[in-house]
Amino acid sequence: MSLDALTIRKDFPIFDRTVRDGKRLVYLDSGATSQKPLSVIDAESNFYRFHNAAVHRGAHQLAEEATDAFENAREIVAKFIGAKSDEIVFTKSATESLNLIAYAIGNANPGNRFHLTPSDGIVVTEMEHHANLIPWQQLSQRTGAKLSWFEVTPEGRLDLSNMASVITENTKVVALTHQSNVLGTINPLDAIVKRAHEVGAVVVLDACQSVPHTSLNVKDLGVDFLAFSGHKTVGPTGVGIFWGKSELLLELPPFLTGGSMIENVTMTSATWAPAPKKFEAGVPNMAQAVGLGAALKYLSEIGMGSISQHEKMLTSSLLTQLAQISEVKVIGPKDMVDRGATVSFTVGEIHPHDLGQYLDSLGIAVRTGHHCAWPLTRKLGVPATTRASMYLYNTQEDIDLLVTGVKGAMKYFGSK
Amino acid sequence: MSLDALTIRKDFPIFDRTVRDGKRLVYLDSGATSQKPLSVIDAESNFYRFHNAAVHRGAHQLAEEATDAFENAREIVAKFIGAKSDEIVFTKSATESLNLIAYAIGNANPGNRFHLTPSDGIVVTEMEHHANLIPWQQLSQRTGAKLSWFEVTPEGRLDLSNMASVITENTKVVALTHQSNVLGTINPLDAIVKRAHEVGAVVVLDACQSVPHTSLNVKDLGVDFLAFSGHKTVGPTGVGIFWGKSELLLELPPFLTGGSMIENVTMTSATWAPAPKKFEAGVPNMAQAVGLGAALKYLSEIGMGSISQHEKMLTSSLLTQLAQISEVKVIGPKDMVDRGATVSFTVGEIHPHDLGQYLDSLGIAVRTGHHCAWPLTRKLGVPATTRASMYLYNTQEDIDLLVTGVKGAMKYFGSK
Amino acid sequence: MELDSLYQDIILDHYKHPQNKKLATSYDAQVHHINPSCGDEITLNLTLKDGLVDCITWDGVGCSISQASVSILSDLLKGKTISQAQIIQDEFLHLMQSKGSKDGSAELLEDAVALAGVSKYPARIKCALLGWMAYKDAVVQAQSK
Amino acid sequence: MELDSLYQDIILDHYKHPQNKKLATSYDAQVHHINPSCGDEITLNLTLKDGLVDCITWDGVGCSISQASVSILSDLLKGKTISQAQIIQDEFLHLMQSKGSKDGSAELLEDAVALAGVSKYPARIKCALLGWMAYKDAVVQAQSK
Ligand SMILES: Cc1ncc(COP(=O)(O)O)c(C=O)c1O
Ligand SMILES: Cc1ncc(COP(=O)(O)O)c(C=O)c1O
Repeated sequence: MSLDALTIRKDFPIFDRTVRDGKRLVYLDSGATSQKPLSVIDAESNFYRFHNAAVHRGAHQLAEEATDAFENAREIVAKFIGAKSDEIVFTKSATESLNLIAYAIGNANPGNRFHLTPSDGIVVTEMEHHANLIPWQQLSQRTGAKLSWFEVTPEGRLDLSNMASVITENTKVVALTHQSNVLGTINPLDAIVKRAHEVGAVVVLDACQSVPHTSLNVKDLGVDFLAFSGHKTVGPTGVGIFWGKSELLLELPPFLTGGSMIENVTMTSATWAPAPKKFEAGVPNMAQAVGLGAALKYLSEIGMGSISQHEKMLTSSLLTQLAQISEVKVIGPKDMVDRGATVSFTVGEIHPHDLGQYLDSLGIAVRTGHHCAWPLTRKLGVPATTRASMYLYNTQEDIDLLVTGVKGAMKYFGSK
Repeated sequence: MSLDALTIRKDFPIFDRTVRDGKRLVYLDSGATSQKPLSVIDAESNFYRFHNAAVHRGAHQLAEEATDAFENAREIVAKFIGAKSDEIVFTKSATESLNLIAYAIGNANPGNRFHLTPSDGIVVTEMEHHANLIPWQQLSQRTGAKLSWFEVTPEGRLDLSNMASVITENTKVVALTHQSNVLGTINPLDAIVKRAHEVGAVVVLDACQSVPHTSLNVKDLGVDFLAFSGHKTVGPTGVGIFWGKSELLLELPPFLTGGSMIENVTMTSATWAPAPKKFEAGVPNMAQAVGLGAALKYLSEIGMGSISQHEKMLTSSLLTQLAQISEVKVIGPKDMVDRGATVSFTVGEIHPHDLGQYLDSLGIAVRTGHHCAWPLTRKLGVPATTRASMYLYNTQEDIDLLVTGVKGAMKYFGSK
Repeated sequence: MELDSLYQDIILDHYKHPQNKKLATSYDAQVHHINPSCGDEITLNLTLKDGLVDCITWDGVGCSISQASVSILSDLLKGKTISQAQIIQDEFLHLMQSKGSKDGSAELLEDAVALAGVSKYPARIKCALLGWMAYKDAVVQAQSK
Repeated sequence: MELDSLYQDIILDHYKHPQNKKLATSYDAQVHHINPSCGDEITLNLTLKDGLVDCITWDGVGCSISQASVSILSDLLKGKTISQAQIIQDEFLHLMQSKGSKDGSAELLEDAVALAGVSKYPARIKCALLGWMAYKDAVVQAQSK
């Protein structure tokens, strides 16, 4: 069950290179994007080398093979999150997936269950990534539906004390993140899903930071729509997933329109194919979908349980070591309860940018700034933080080097 | 200046394989998607192997390198079509690019030059791919703006005789294809652009079938927006281009919203970064953008002039040979005037699907059906056609084999 | 030739001489089905009587596979009870999904076993199923009248 | 250490002891600039007088580079003619775009040459330019009054 990160690193070609004049790459920025194992890189290449053709469109052998590879990837994704194949839509990114939902809802006409009016409400949280906030702001502006949100406590948890007044009888959509990309906080879904469904609202889950790190099943979660990105889950760039319950996809209007998503077309009107095609206009990102299939297969073979456990070990070590440095302030949960392997912190008066630059000079890659969750960092009074985010290929040594680096930075900027 | 297709084929790994029990692959479906040279496959792989990180977001070395590679690709694309770098937006496909324009226009508020009302008009043509038709139908439905179109003559040309009554003083958008993906027809742009600009309309060009095949400069074309797909231009899947004139991008509202496209964000509002970022929400399709850069570099090195000339030679040969078979009816221009290397045809009573299947059994890949331009094929009275589309890696032998195949099919289905 | 397994004589026969290809003027249900990826279209009229398939007529355009398949269906199901027809339908669907691994029951499918070769060509399965899906829809509509 | 070329003493000095970091209550133009990729913010107040930069004051939050750069700028441009300031601005911009290949004119840039090392770190150039862009905007606004 336990995972040998040193062996795993051998699967990832990027760790063969060094950075900043020969330093070992200590990659602690997987929350932004993950590195790719050779099997994923090869899956994408091999699609081009051997099977490249437009899926669903040709009657020739290459087109058959390409379609097979593409649809096989869809099945892998479905299995990975416990969904049905035709509930899985390939998008270019989680950002597109979330925009898809918001725009598609905005396309709903009166009579459609998704149709929004100024008397309806949309609920988000204060810890959303911009990708799960701005699309809803925009939808609110387009439809007049009121945007409200759950606040975040100083500890970096959702404040659900006013659940009933945030999710009201008028709420139609509740959109929230599964795990904060800044704080690492894992949000409790059960009570929110229950309340949302009570009032007839759908729940949209931004699972960007959970799908790559933990075993998850959409049926158990109880949510209605879900989005995640391939590139954060050891998959290729340029591919994301939108999942929705079959019966909801039936009623949800399409978003992007064009080839392959139609049933019939005249000069003035068009009707739609059933899901998932309805939501996949144009020649899809075939090689990337196939690469994502290979990525989830890779993760499954290692075992999501082992990955979670490994990340817990690293996170716990990092939190413990950081707690011993009095200048370090961890932003977000300081214990291991309901938190993932993302740790944001500040170090005395050192600006995160300067800290990040110092760490970079040692070969340590972290992210600094507001992490695309500006309302959250502002709320917590830290316009910018330094964030370390761990994944299956990180080692105890990576954590130790980070901690040593933080101490070094304190010396470097303090003595000068 | 002349091009040796046999040498070029060696750059494309897929031609090392065979199809249908050892037959040489005769790939005549580049209009659907093109094959990829090794340099493109490697560019994408090498991004993952050596430089993978989230662009624009990190202060570490990998992020710097990834940003460099990504922005360098943008410059290559800009140069390829004679545009400025910050006019180039990476999308996932031409379909997304065209939807982007239509949705962004739909997002324009009163006062914005793109704002549409029921007294405005949108003009398309009868030969549009669904990707450049349905988004405009939908925009028309959302805004009330009237959709009208140029008709297609029996010869497969745009009927521009009623120019002034189709593009009226109320027209705000004229969207058309540069080259028909069914007929090969190249549309004359000058008169249309002139008339559109006279009435203050913007011209949106679907350049999916022209950018891969001919040297083109957006300034000379005079259009305002342009879209094409990477995968048809020997580039990766999952990447497309949206180009717009700087001064128009300034006023055009964004489409997808989320990370990296913002200037400032609060819980209730957001402001936008300047183009191109304004239109690139989220972690982009970095590896694919870099692959597209490699693709355009590959094409430039061979020379777009040589490619056009080679395709003309093949097309001319195919048209001549098909003209000698009395059962064959070419749909679209039968001569070489203003036409590209896409030839659609029917063969007696043989249904295109059956013809395509027969050709496939010989290793010849063509496309059959309505080619995502159903209103066009219906208008021309051929619900389905067989389409051969040529590219730089096709040889005279490919054309000869196709013609032999057509004759074989006539025997096969005729004698039975 | 491998292709012959797809284009069996029976299929080309039905294609050239389609059965029941003339829409009856009276019917219990009329359905119109399209194969959006290629544009093939079929209109199918169905009449039921005393739990039996009384009459299937159709019109359409499309490839040999789609047209032959509906022609065979219109012969095969006529006179069957609705539940017998259902069993035949299921058997046909299984055959189509078999990727070339099954021959299909000749007893149940009669002429339709000639379509077995289609299952090896994934892009063509939809062609073969077009008429069958139309029939399936028509039965539901006719019964709910 | 390579990093020392970025974090020169002058920069850290300005960072720790920023000059003119107290917004004047009267001004010809006030601008607020943000670096959206990291959240650094600067408010800059500008007063012109007889074609001279009379007074630049500012407030802000951000990294050492962005804060030091605006601090240096506020010292450097004060008392210069608007056109002299323009020449200095241009030189600074060139220096930032030089990818480490230039030292910058010490005569023109004075303390600001200490920022030369930034040009080797593409992600940080925006930090160094934040205050300069704010100033550029402020001049336009002040002049158009
Ligand atoms: C003329 C034309 N427009 C638009 C498209 C859509 O391009 P894509 O499917 O790559 O988005 C295509 C190709 O499918 C095309 O040929
Ligand atoms: C929580 C969360 N939501 C959404 C996104 C957007 O994902 P992407 O940029 O891949 O579209 C990210 C990552 O950037 C994220 O961390």
